[in-house]
Amino acid sequence: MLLAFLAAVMVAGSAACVMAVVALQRRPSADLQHWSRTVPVLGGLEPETHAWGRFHARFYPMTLVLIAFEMEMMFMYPWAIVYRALGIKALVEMGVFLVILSLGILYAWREGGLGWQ
Amino acid sequence: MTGWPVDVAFWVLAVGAVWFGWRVFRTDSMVRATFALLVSFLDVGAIMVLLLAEYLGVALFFMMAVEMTVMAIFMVAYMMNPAGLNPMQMVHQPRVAVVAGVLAAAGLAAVAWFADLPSVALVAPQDTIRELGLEVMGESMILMQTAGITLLATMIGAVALTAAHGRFGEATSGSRPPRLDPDAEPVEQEMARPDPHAHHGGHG
Amino acid sequence: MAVTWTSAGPVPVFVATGAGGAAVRHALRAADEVDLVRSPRRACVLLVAGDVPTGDRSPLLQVHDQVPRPRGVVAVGARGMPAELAPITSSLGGLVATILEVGSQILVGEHDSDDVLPATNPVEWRGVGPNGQGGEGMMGGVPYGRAMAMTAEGSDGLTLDRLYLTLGPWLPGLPSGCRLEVGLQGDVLEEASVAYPTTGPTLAGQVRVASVEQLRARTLLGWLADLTDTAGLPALARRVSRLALDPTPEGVDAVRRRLDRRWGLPVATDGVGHLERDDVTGCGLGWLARSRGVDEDARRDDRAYDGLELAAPTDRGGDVTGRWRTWLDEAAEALRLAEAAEDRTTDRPELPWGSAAVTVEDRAVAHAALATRAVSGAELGRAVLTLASLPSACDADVAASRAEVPA
Amino acid sequence: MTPATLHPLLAVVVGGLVLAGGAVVVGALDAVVGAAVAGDPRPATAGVRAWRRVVLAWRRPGTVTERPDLVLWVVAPAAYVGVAALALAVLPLGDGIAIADVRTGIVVFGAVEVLAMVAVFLHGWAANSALALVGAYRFVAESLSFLLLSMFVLIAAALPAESMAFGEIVASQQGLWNVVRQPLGLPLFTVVALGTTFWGPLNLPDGADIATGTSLEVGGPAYIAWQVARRAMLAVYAIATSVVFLGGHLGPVLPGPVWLALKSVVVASGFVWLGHRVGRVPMDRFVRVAWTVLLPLSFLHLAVTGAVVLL
Amino acid sequence: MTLVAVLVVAAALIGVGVWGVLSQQSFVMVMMGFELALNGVMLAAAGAWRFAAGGEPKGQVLVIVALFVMAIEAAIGFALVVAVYRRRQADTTEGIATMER
Repeated sequence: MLLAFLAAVMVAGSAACVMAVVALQRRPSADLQHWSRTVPVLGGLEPETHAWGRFHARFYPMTLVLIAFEMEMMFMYPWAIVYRALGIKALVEMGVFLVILSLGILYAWREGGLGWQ
Repeated sequence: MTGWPVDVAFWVLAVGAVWFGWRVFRTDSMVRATFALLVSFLDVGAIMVLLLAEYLGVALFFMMAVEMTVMAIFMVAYMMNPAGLNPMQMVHQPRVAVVAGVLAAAGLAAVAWFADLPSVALVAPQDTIRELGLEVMGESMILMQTAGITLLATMIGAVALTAAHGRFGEATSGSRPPRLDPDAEPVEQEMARPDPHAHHGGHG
Repeated sequence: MAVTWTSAGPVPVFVATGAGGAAVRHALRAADEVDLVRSPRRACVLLVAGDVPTGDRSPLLQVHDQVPRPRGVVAVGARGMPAELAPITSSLGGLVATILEVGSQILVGEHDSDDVLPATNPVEWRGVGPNGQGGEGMMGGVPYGRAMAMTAEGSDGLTLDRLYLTLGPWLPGLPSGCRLEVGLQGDVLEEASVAYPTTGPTLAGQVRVASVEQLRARTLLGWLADLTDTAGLPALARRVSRLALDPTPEGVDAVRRRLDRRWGLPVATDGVGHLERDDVTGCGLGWLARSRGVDEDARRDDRAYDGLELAAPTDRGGDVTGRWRTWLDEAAEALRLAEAAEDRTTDRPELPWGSAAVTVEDRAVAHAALATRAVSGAELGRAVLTLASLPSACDADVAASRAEVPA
Repeated sequence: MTPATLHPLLAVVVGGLVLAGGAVVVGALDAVVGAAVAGDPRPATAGVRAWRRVVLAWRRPGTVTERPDLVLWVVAPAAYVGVAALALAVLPLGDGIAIADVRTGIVVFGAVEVLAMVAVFLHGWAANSALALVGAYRFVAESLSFLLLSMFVLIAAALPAESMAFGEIVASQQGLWNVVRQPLGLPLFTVVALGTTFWGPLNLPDGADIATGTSLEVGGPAYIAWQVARRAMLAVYAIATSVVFLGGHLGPVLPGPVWLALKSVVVASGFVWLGHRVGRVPMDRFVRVAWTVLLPLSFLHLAVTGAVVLL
Repeated sequence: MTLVAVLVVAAALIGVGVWGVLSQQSFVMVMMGFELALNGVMLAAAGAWRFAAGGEPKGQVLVIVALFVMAIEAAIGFALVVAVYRRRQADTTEGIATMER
């Protein structure tokens, strides 16, 4: 098993390294570059401020619902393996679990937490 | 694969985990800080794979990547100067904190070093995930359903707390932003939307 | 050796379309040897097509400098080019050949266009402040030459940073010369103000009905091509652009079949940029009023159209989908009218973008007010798509019609 | 324990070849299908032009903005293609041929999706440019919305196999392919595939409406890196779709890898065709539909699959 | 790789986390410190499961519980950050301390 993971990591690592080298090709340093070439693109006019700031992500309630909801995955993956062996019992138990969690999504949806405010 | 390659991998990952964990608090950019923490988690996940807790290690990748991305969103949204364009130190009691950190680490490490820890080797490494499945469907069933209820409460709480317009009116009604000087009286805030009930729900 | 390899393209070109340059954009979109890129960062050649309004000259210089060096500038029918640029001028016919030649010269380093704007930020920041990064404290100063955004209360009650930006006048996706000034909080336009060019093409004197109707078909299909591109369908946009250059009734039907299906363009445009009937009436934008079923059409009273059986307008709903459906309807009808009109002429034509009785300035003001209302408070993507569905006469293909008008 | 695993060094060669080949094939397919949809006079030559485009862009200079986060800007495409390679590693490429057909295959695949989200976010963040930043946040919203679909679809596929390894998932389709047994799975997984690769209707982070968003400030070799990484990821998703729904390497007469390649090319053609025919979904609508329509559908999918497995 | 080695690394992670929790002013940064400490706890649990508990499934469940704690802490923590920010435009721990005013 560890050998398999080693192989996977080596494949991923070498692919990433190749891409990093490609992405670095002839990449000028911002300090040495002619300034007017480095102004962020907006279609001809300069921005007044840096773009980096307190970004107002309108979908943040959805992210909170998600981090709570996705925890159920921790149980679902092992459940999937023993599902066939345990049969109806596993179906019912996971069904109850998912119904409980779905109530949370229903609530979020009713409160308008799944969209742009 | 056993023996020294595992040891080398372990120590590389261990140093990575601690180093990136330390970088979290030493970098100005909130995005870099968050994803440094993610790298620390990924290192620990990889160590778990080395410990033959294959499922837990890989699941840690999964869970933490989501959580850290959400963390990044909140960090960027609610921290002044989130990209660290101006260097900053938002710390208090730095010396106490360092001492406490070192003491905690040293104490726990000493316990680990000197305690007489039991040693029971892994029995059936090929069945770990299946065993976990049987456990959560069997003896830990109650735990799982309790977790479900807790997560439901978490979701409801999170949505209710973040909602701008609850069923009981504006979330901000009656609130006043503080002065920059922590001892000053809060300023009177102009309400963006006129709220006829604003004077009832005041906290000020 | 290198020249033969590079001389076949495709050359990445960033097109800056001024007034009346739309046909060039469509011709290049349809050409195999040229790639229209949406960012100057990926361009090799900056192509200026059509007239450059006075106020848009210095933004053009900025775009020029954003094209990586070595780079080239080619101009087609461009009046009012900034004096700082020395473009290679070309005719529409020889344009692709010129671009290929310039492109291959650029790739072997034999052609370049110097930077125009300053080499260093005019804002002094180096060495200023405690760490020399130009800032002070947490949010103060000008770190790295630019201030940091300040907070403003958003529509959902959260007080977070608001970016004040002007998109355009040379941003692909927006109508030519259109500027979108925004107070952007996250991806929502908490504040918005749209401006359209106050200059634009007109058709004066006696014109042939057939050429006005041809112009209508070409213009509306050209608008549709740009909208399709912005809606994420570049291949279909290529098809529509080709049709806009040489419209045929069969071509319009073919395009309608491909775009107007449940899983086609409506996915992007349904429910986007809704406009009420009151908003669109009396703005001097005839097609827009007709898209809501309001019969605002100078052709009704035009004797030149007697007996040509002008169809009554249908209300297509106020969203972007409704607008491009109206374009397709009107383009198809225009081709029929052009066929039937024979040698008729008129002196007060209903132009593709609106009545000739309304001045360009008045129309620009009304157009901008309406567009501002439509995009205020919208998500950025929806806003851009809405503007793409409200193009102006600057994106009309007028040059060809002028030639056909009898003296 | 697990099926035959390639030696790590051989794995690097095989994985690299499949990724690079996949990216080339997807690039050519996209160009040719696009040319056919556009009605270009010479659609067959479009694939060649796509290749020339890469070579010409390679010769162009790289770009920077005033004050970017250069480290993260380079990490982004590297991480994106790295996780694509990780996903490829857990997929069986033939009978008993896999780089790493680990027991936790579908969990690794899930991790790949979220790490890809991180990579795209960083790509947009690093430029310090407004429209790129909007693109970055768009992808987070998009990705978090389709994440659960992917999990449910893959878990449904694991139920009959009683294993999270993709090799076992293929083996469980010996009698009947999952595309028949689990009909809702393929369309739901297509949403995930187009989403993760931000392709066609789901190209929200790099959408034309925000002037190509996270890629706005990127030119030259770095842009090639980004686009190649995306195409490699789409190729991996085409392979994964074949593995999960079309029986992977199963098939008569021809060797397994050939079957897998054929199926993957068909799937990839479908993906790029959708990309050229379906307009880009508005951001807020996608999030709403993903949570209120697609997520309940994936619940239904899981329930039906679960019931069928027990019958 | 022994149990002691794993526990020492876990202790180091917990130490860094404690330092972060105590020294940071920003609420979200405090949460990061907390998560880092939990990261160490999970590592210790996994190490104990592997070397000291003979692969007892409950050991894995313990790690999952730690993950749960982290998720719930994150969700409620972020929600609190939003709620506090809505009222006070502050994100520091001192800002929360002034809530009662």
